[in-house]
Amino acid sequence: MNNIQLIVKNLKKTFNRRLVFDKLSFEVRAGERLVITGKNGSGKSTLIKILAGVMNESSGSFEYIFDSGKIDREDIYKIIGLVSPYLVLYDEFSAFENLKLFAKIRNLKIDDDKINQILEKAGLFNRRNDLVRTYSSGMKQRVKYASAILHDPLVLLLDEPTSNLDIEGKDFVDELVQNFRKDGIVVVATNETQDFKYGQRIINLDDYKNNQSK
Amino acid sequence: MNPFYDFLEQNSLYIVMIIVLLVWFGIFAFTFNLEKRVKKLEEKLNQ
Amino acid sequence: MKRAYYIFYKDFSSELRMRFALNALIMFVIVAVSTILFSLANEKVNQNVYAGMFWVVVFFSAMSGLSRTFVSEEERGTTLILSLIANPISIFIGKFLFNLVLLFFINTIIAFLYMILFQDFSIQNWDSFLLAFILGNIGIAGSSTIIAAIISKANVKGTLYPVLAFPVLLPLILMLIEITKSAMEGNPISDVEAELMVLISYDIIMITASVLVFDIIWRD
Amino acid sequence: MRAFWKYLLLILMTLVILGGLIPPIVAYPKNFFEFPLIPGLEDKARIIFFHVPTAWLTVLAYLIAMFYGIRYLKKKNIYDDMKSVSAAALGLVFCILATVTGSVWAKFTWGSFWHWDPRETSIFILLLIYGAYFALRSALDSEEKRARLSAIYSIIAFLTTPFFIFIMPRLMIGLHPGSLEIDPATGQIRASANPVIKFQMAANMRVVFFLSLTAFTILYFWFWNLTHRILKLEYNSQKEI
Repeated sequence: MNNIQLIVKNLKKTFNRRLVFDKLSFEVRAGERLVITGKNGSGKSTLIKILAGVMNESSGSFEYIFDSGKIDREDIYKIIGLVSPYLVLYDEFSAFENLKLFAKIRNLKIDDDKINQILEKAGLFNRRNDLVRTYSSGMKQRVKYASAILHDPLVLLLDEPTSNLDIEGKDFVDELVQNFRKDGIVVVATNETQDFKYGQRIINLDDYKNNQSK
Repeated sequence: MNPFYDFLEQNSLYIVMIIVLLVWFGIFAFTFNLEKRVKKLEEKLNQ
Repeated sequence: MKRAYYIFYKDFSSELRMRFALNALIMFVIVAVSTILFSLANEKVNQNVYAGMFWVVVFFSAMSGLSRTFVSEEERGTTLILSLIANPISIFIGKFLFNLVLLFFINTIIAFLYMILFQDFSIQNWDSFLLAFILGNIGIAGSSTIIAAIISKANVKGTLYPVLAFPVLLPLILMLIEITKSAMEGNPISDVEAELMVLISYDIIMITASVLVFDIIWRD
Repeated sequence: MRAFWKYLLLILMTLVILGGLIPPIVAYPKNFFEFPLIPGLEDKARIIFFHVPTAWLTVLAYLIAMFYGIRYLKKKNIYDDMKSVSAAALGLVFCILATVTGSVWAKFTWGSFWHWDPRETSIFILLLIYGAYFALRSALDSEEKRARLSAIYSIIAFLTTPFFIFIMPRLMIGLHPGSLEIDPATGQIRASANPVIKFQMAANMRVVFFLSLTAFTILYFWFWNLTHRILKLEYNSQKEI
């Protein structure tokens, strides 16, 4: 049984002199689903990027613990899958080529059938060989989901998960979150109240703005 | 004329020296004063 | 290492698909060489000038072509997906390999053009020239990859690139010019041993340092 | 305590100006206050007291800028970046001074303003590095990015300096003291016999020279201290947004 755990301690992020959030502490255990909310510009995406290990925190710490061993900063990318509107895929390749490249770069042992399966689940099978450039924004969003679950991650970070998606697409996301491995973690950053159903717990980033400790 | 004046007239290097000295004193006084003002500002801002 | 290879492979196939960048670079080389051809036409110049001119063209073609690897990722916004699928070291090595292959390709064209267009550009000692060519390309690719990573985060990318790269590449280029001169005069390779050692140590130092600091540049 | 340094600087620099310019230059010095004559240099030898310290400060400033740059990368304290950038700004000033003073002097001693002597090349490269450093800073709009990337650039650029300081002067022919020259008889490269290049300082000159280095170094630290304090003031006064 895998046992993944995310521990965030006193996390703080500032951009130049603007405080984004401060004294953010929480823990997420395997199987938990967490929703992060907050006003526009409250730092939801920033937090997601920090948790994905692609942006540096200003102070404090966060760590993923797997079977009581800490996962190196360098290796975080192996266990997370991220979907967000600002994620841009290589649009000179087709959806299939994108996924195949990602699998190769990640050094996964996945054959073409597995990729086709994932694409079919995402409802892209018919257009899998068209260039991503020709896709609509909703279809691009679906490719991002496909690439996020390609490597069977332990942690799923979703930023505005249902943006650009039609009803069918939203059902696909619902299903995906529901069927996501029970020993994994899902963190959803959203403003849509209908997305709150994904999590058992809600953290509002607007509560972490106080500067009074100065 | 004044023997000191004559001496300077023949050895132009010493005129250069006096000029350099004066420039140096000027720079020193200016920087000294600048530091005082910075210190004052620092105290004002740290209140 | 395998990951780095596939990042290289991704860049390579993407470049093949959007060939206009490569075409522009080849045209740049042709234009640069013909400018020199026109300005030196019918002039009897010292043979040594050609050694310098050769590396000048190499430098400027490198400056116009090698920043693309990082700048295009940054401009298209694909930096994020790249950092989600690979660790910084493999990204750097992948990009370095891509630049290295591109540089070898471009420089072979330049060398070829020089050989056929300038009678005076005749290499007598091929051993030392080829060694310098290989070591020089590795060094130029290494330094320009890390500097491309720096400028991809800046606002004015194009003009800044040669400005930042020149002081870093100059020791390398000076050594390369010395060796090329000696190779054109047909001196034995032992004459330029010291210079070749400098090239090797430059390559090692630059690539090690780049790998060490790349992580800091890469993560926002 | 701080005032002590300033008065020491005042006295030292005054002594350097007096000591550098007063002692007459004679062919066979007998008294302790006389400097030896160097053929071809005469009074021009006095440049050493004012030119060499500026070159030294150029290098020192670079090292300080890089040191605080690395410290910023470790501790992420924006004040370290201010120290780094003010050290570099002063370094640029002294770099220009060293280039210009050397070049003016070279015109009247070696015959033209610029010779591409290895040391001239080195100072020119340093000038370019400083220029590139500030160009890079001006192209980055976020404070953190600016601090981080300029620190990285200073490290990368520093790696090339050993080539200029240790390797080039040994491989190429130069005019500065300690350089190589071509033996006119055999055409071989050898350690130089030229009086300017073989220049060795007399003991009394050396005393003034080291006093001068000390005085200029104190002056540098004073300026540096002031500039980074002013930057800090500026920063803190804007903080109340």
